[in-house]
Amino acid sequence: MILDAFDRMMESAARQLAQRSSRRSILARLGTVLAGGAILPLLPVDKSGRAKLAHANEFAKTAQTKDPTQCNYWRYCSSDGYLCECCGGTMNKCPPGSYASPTSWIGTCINPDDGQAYLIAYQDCCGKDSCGLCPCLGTEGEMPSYRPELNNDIIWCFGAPSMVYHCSSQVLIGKA
Amino acid sequence: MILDAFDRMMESAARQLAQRSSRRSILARLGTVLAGGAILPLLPVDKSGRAKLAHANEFAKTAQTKDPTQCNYWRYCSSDGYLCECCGGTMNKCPPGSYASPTSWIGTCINPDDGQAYLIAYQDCCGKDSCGLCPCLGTEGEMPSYRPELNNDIIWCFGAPSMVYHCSSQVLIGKA
Amino acid sequence: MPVEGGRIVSGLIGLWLATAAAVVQAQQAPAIPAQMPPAAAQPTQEDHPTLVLPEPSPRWVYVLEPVFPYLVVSKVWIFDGDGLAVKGMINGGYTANAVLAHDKSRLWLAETYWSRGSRGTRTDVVTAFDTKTLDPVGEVVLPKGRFLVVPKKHNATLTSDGRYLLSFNMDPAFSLSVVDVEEMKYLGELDTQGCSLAFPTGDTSVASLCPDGRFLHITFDASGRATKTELGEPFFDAEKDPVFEHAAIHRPSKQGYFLSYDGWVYPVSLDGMPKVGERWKLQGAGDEGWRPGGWQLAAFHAGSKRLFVLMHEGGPWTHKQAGEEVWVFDVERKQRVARHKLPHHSHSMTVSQDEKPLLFAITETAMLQVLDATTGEEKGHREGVGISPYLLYTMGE
Amino acid sequence: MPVEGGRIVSGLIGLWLATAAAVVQAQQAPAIPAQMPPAAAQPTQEDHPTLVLPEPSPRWVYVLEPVFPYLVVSKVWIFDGDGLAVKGMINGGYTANAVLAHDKSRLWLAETYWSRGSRGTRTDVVTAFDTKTLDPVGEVVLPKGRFLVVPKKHNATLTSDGRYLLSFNMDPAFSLSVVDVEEMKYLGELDTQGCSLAFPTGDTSVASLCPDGRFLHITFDASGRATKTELGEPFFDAEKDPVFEHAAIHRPSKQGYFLSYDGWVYPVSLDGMPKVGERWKLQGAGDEGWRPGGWQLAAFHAGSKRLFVLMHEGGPWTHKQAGEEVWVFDVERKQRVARHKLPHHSHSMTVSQDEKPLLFAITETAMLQVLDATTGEEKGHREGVGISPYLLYTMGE
Repeated sequence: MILDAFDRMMESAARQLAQRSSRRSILARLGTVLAGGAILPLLPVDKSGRAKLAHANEFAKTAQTKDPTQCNYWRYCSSDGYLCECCGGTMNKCPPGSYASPTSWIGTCINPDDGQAYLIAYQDCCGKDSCGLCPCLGTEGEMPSYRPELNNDIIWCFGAPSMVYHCSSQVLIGKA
Repeated sequence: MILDAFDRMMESAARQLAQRSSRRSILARLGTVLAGGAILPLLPVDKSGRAKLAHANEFAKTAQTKDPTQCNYWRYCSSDGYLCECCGGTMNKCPPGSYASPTSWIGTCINPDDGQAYLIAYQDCCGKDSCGLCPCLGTEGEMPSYRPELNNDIIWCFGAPSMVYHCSSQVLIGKA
Repeated sequence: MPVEGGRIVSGLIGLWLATAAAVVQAQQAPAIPAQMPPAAAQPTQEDHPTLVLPEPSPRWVYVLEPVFPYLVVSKVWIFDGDGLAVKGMINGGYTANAVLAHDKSRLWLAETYWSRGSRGTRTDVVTAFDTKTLDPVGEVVLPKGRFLVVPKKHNATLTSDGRYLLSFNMDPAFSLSVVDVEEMKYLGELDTQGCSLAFPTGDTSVASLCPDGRFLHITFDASGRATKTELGEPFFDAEKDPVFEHAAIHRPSKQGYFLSYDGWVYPVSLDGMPKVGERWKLQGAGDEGWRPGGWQLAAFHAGSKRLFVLMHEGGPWTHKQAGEEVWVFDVERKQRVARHKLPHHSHSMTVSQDEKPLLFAITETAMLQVLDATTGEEKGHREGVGISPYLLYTMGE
Repeated sequence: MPVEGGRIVSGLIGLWLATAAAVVQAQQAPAIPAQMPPAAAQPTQEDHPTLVLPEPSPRWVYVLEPVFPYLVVSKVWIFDGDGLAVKGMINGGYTANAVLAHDKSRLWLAETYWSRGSRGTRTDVVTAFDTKTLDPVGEVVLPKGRFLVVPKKHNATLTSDGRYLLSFNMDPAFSLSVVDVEEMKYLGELDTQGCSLAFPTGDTSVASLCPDGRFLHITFDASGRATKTELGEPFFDAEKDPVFEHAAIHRPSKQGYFLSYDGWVYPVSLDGMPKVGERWKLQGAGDEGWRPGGWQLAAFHAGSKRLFVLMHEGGPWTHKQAGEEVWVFDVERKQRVARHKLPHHSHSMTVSQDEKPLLFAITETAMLQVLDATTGEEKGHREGVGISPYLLYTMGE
């Protein structure tokens, strides 16, 4: 479930990355930690990043800002899985006894109230069996799992205390 | 689930017991094995044994001898739980990979074809999670769990290789 | 607020460091993210903490489901009775039993696991959960196992001072496992001599029900050994009209109401050796054909001295049939004071212990209903409370 | 036949001895009843053995369900395609993947457990089940874990000689865990350099799909170490029209058909380094608006050289929508030869490999349908195949 448009942040982030840090230096740093072995690839991202922004626009047409228990709440433009909002948590707090994966993919959602695009971190809450409530499952822009950064079937709890998926949350990073 | 009319055999069995073996000697033998501590009590059984036979008669009125996947198959007069017949086993063979509890309760069922009463051993098959198919759940004559020999909520896998209940089977002992 | 490039970059690095850390952690027992390197945090404008509950409200309900037919994964749901929002969930093992602490700080599960789901090595445990964080905060292994049965409320209980949890066991020898939940330590087994279940009667004592219709009462010491065992007189006919296991028990007032299949009410004082009062009947003139029935079919509201019972129309041996109505009795006058028609027939029911009590009832189709316990007015319902909810618990009961 | 009193008596004694034996056994790992004392047997006129299956038929189907939302308990159902009787069941762990042996003797599950159900210590294993007894007959721990994802068929595979099982892993480093299933021994990890999944290509080699649309091919030695790694050329546009993970793979003939979201068919020879043939399209004139889609959406019947694909009418990004029809193609002529309308829309489908093949299809409401794969005639269906069946396997595929 879960993993979605990690790439959405890439269009702006990659631009900023280019200004401040070379991709090679990040990979080198990673290499040190991992001691070899490829992990989730950073590339290619630009094209699908643009494609995803188009989807965000599509989603925004019917999005609302009042009821976060509905799949069309504005922040959920790239959310796949059970809404933490329905499971004893909120869009940005994990339900009691579950813990956010510090890793996340990032989406760009448009808030229909101000028409602005915002970066949203889709940090899953992990450590309990699936909540089972309010499944919001999108497939727009979704890719097979050999492109994991765009696949929503993966249990995206890497780095959380447990790899058991509980629910999906949606944390504001800031304006895109 | 499962545990049912263990007492049905008691009316005849207790009679025969009285002829051949004193109740005390059996308990003494058990005592040796258990080194103290009460286990499922043998008494009282006679009254409810008679009550149960009345139920068997009631069950037999609508029982059939053709389709063992239906709850009204004649041997199931005291069966509670998922029918092994539907789970890859048969009424007297455990489904592959599950194993009969060597302990059992016993019922007296009437075969409508010959009008005779037969003793049936309800030996559960254990070692896999519940089969989930063909639940046949009777409550006639069923008692609370402080009378375990008459309660059908208990996981009756004592003595099987695993205490995980899979399904209920119904093995012919012989004519009552 | 515009996001600074630097924050995004460190977020990216954090992402990869975190995943790298996961590689290291994968084979270790889970722990709280304190082990994550500081750079692992994804910088966000909002924090992303884990929600911590306030002290549980008496108007919350804890719903236990064994999850048929996936019995190795039971579940506790926590709902706020006012609005039926999910407050949280707890995952349990095979046919778990729940116990709530008197001081509301803990929920314990007596539960069973196998090392490979439904196969492998069996382990029986009492697990302590913090009722605010819902984290497991301790575990005690039950070396003699526990009674495996479709969950019944009185398979486990807590002594009056809240120090000892007693878990009924039939392996198939009958006993009560004693766990010191303050020290989180297993003390031993109390032989119940063929009697079953656990009803609280004091700080260091417990009662069980015997197959011939009497109570067994055991007093034990701080080492978990029986110091005194008393056997009462039969107070009901276990052959003809047994009492339901799901008596309405109110722990703080040490009062219990045991109901028989036919509808007799046995008031029992559970202060020390149980004392059974004069019995009276649920049904009066004109109530012919009505019977108590269901699973958790009775509840007692101590403040108003009201007994609530699930009732249905049916013949003998319909003792597990879902209730069509809840009948409300004044236990002092031994009279019915209300009949609440249930919008949906329910097999289990309880009431909250606050001054304006709520009545919770669950259906065999996994719907939770809330009624005003006094007026019977429907206050709401919620479908899809798992697939097989069985038991209801409230704080202070 | 009248029962002799003596037999009944010994049965009674046997009952109690057996329960006593259970006391002793309770804390041990389960074992076959050989440990029971001889007197434990309940004397019956009929024996009560455990049923052992014959050698699996090519017309049986193995249905894997992750059991949403109870993901820690997956399940494999085995049905006879002729009549849809249950042949047996196997319980698995978190998001298990299944692999069938070429010689039909084994079913392996790559699965994940936690010591306390959904919490505690994580253990990843490959478990071997005997396909006749359905007993677990061996276990290999995967020390580096496995890829946790809604089950996909090509997360695990078997080499051509049946000796090595390869389990894809993303922890989050990408690799293939190599298990010698003859010795039941873990050998090590093959670095897939960011490529995913496992497609069989020979006795000691395996292919993965890379994010930029090419194959990675790894040859390894008997110690599980990579001896050669080859990278192919991109054969599809991974940005604009990716291929589904659920390619139709026929292991014995080493032939695969990879389908793209838009409906292109890429025939691939999986004999050593994958060789991609000329692509062709599922849809022809008049097929506008039809797309392949679902979960396990394609199957290949080697005997008749027919490719079966789940098709639906829908727009872009409907690649997971359930199929309304199964389209049948002659892969040599690259032409559609039949359109089978499915009685119920299905997200996964496969065909048996015998001469008169059956087509199995499962719906999102847990129904299993059987059609004559040649004529499309409905041969039966069965409701309630658990709650969330996802994948279908047949012997010889």
